[in-house]
Amino acid sequence: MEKKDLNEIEKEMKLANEGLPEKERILFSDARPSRVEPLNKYLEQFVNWARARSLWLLAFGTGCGATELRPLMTSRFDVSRFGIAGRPTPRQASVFIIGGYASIKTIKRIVRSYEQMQGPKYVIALGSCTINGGMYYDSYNTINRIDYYIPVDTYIAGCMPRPEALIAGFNRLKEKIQKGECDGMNKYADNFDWYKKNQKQIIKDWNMPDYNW
Amino acid sequence: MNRDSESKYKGFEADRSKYPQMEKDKPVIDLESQKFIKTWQGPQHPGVTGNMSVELIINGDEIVDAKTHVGYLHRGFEKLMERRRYIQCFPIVCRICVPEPDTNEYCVSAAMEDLAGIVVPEKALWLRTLNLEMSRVGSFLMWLGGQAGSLGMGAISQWTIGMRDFWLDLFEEMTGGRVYHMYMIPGGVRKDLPEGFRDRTRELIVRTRALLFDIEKTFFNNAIVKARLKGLGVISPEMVTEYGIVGPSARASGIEDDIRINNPYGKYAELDMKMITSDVGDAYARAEVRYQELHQSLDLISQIMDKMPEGGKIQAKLPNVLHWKIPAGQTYVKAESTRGEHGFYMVSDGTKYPRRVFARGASYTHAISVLEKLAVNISISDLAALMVSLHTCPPEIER
Amino acid sequence: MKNILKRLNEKIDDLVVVKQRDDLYFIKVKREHTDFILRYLKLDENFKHLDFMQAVDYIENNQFQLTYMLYNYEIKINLGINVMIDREKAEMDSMHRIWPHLWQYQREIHEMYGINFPGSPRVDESFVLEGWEEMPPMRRDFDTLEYSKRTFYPRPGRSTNDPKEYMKEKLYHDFAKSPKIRRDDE
Amino acid sequence: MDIIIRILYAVISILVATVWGLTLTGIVRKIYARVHGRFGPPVWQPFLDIIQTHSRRVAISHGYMFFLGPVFRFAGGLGTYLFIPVILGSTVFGNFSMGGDVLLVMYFIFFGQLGMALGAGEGGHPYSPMGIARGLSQMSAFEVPFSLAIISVAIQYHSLNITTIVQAQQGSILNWTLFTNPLAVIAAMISLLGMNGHAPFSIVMAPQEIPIGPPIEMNGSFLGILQTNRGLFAAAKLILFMNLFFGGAAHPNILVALLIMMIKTFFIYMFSVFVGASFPRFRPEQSFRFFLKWPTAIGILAILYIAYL
Repeated sequence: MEKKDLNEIEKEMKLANEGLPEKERILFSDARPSRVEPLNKYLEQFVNWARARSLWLLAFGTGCGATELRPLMTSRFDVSRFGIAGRPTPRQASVFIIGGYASIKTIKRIVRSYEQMQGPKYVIALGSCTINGGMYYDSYNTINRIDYYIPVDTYIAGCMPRPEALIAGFNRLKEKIQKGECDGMNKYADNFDWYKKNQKQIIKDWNMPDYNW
Repeated sequence: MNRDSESKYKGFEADRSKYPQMEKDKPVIDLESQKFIKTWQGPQHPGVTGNMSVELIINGDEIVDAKTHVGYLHRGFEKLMERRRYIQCFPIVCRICVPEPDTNEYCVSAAMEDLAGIVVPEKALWLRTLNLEMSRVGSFLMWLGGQAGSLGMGAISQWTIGMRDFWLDLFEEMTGGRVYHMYMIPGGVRKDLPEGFRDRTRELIVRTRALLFDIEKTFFNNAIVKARLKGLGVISPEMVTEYGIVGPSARASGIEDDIRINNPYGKYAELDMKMITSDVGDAYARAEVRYQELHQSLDLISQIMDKMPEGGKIQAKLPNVLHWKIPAGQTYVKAESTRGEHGFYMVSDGTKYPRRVFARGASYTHAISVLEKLAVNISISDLAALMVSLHTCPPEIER
Repeated sequence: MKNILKRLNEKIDDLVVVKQRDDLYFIKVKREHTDFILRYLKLDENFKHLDFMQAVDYIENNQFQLTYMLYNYEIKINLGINVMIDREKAEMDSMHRIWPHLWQYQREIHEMYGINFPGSPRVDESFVLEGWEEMPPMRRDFDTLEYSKRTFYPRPGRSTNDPKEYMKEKLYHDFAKSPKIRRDDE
Repeated sequence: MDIIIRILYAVISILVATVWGLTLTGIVRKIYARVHGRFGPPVWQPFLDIIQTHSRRVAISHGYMFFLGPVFRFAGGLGTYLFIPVILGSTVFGNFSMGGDVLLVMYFIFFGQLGMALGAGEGGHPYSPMGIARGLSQMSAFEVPFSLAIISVAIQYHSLNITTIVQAQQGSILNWTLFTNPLAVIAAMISLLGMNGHAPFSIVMAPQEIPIGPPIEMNGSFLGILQTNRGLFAAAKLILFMNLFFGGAAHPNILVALLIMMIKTFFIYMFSVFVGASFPRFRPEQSFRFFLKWPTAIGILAILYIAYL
């Protein structure tokens, strides 16, 4: 993606704790995300092997796609065979599934949850609506491309994608993790200003810290 | 199903006798005094149905104030339909309610037929009724799993959702779609049943009944389930009419309100079914009513399988739907979804585009007014169970 | 139902009745009569259940049409009440005292159409939109496609065809010399 | 030199217990999955989870006490385990059993929860204090029948030393406390349900109510430590119950003795799994009331039965 001019972004970027007294500043975080380098070669390979076999989904059904997650987690297509389990809190989850279209009110929560997840974190985007808007391309309340707001590792097309497609997408994500290609966390840290700019363009009432550290 | 009830009707105003003090029917809650915590249940919370959130002010484990926030799933369907032609509307309406899309399809097709004066052939009506009942079965199974899961009984939800998946397979045979079907078009349905569909459906009905037999033993006769659900979220008959409560939630309070019987549509007039009501009005009564309606839906499906004619036209003759002008007028078509009355209000102005389409979901009042009222003075442990027992479905609130 | 309409006609003058179906009637009343009519229908004619209340935007004759849909459990008939209000200073009396859940619809209409309901509880809270700065989105003169193009980042490559032109070039280009197929219903 | 040998033995026995506890957790997950009609995760899934949690690149902390929480918890698990003789008469697995270690073990079972309370409260999420309140209240509830059962057993064997208690049960299967003092065993097994935290007593980590309770803010290595401790602590509890009520594990061949230990602990755990797979969750106050009603009465009866009969 093309990099924007940094200093003009700096002008329009404003941290949530600006203009607050010192003792309230600490309530918000103004720490920018920093890039974390992977471990040395063989250790990283081993760790990636373990990460790919223990994927923890964030239990956040952001859209229609959450409907097909239920058959996926339950007895018909049982993905816990592959070490995929749901975690109810973003602090512990490592995979974020964007279940279809994301309305403006949801993208705010998506950004918060994504930033609260501890890296390395992976994002799977379900459905056509996350790729190009799908059948909501002309809606005033749903975004068109999710990858302008958070980095995406794997897309699963379809409306709505079948559980088999979801399993295929999970396998694709596993391969990418084992190859060490899923580096969305560092990608987010590198293009932080660009992502923030895109997010702030649609999230009008920005009443949260710029980085939910 | 008249269980001798220990339910006490609380009247309209929630019982705030304990906490907090009321001043001119407003609770005095100051978060500065260390008595209250403000938490959000949802949108990122396993205990909410779908993608909605409830803003709670709790005192210990007791909820003293609740406020529902919706809009996380708002796609602006009504605006989108205003700039789509009539035939382009029906692929998107089924997205309005995810677990039970066919009611939307039926309502929008029936509204167009009502405005344009199209007569639907017999076979198409049978197929529509069959499709609606099958979608009711799927949604009820999903609800049963949710009700058990909200009480922490994971096994039941695994069983029911696994069984619902076989019903989705039947949908796939019938319509080609697994979750979203786009089966009913104005003037009829898209295609006829495949070969041997009736036998497979009968065999699946037998399997579903066998599963429900287990569930009745493990869930409905479970002492802990009764201890948790009885007396939770009592809805009084007066409250039903005042708050616009419909469907099983109204029937569990003794109001005989079933659109399939009161205002029959499709082929429901030719099927024999009886109104299932209870007089208790708490969450357990709602669960029992829904459970019996699940059996009723299975029974209706087998009736349809017996009574439905083999061949026949499945589509009425339509004009060229791409520039199809519907005469001006307004209508309101409603159908009985698993949550209650699901209606479409369509206004046409004689052009190729509808002037206004409004989808009335049953959760609209259930999830906001009723939930905010019933959630007061219950333990935070019961909020998920209460939400599921009202069977709220967020996407049909905000469309 | 006829008796109910007759009694209604005695109550107020120039009552316009449209029968859409056997179980669906529409009446058009004036704005000042609405409160009285709703109370009368709910209490005396026991149209106890309110299905919904919604608004329609008639921009060409500069009016909003509000629709209250009532239902009667005894005679099992829906009755829709249409009220035309002015579009410039869009304002309507709040009926939330008649049905306790009516404030939700009024809140939604206030947000989606910008119609004011003075005295309605929580009418100024945001219902589905958060930080909305444009005009109310459900008004006819709000172009959602243009707003979407302007705000979000459309992925290049999406081509939308006008169905009429598209089908004409795809299907009907040789319609004249295509053989006539008799449909079974002719 | 002796101290080094002791440390080496302790490390070995801790490793064995942790691995066995984690394997047991995996087996239990598999059994739950079979009840659900699924295949379920592989048995070694807990180990993979621990590697994955420890290998997070970022781990966010909320202050010093936040560090101490998992450490205290793990210390509680270690303390619980290190004073329980796993295998009677073994030098490696004998651990540091001494006179009065039953009281020490009961203290350590409490200790971990208290430390966890300190640490999780630091996280600042409103759900963690709620979970802590539930956990501590439920613990004090099920401690009542448990301590009554322990007192009854102590009166029965005139000792507070686990080794002595196990020795007294040797010989024939009829010498087990299960048969000599059944009331105490019933009370203790009911409190084991609450100790293991399966349904209907899974109110601490109830995902639908307070996801997921105290460790909601724990991430990365903190969670890894907690999961390791979960394995060790489960093993310690089960071994304690095996020693007190089911005759312990004693055999001249240490491998056979370990096998006996595994089989017995497995079946003791199966009891709480059997209950947990077939019941929904209690409301918190219902759970407290439950423990303070019948199990307490049974425990008192057990004391009377031992003391006066």
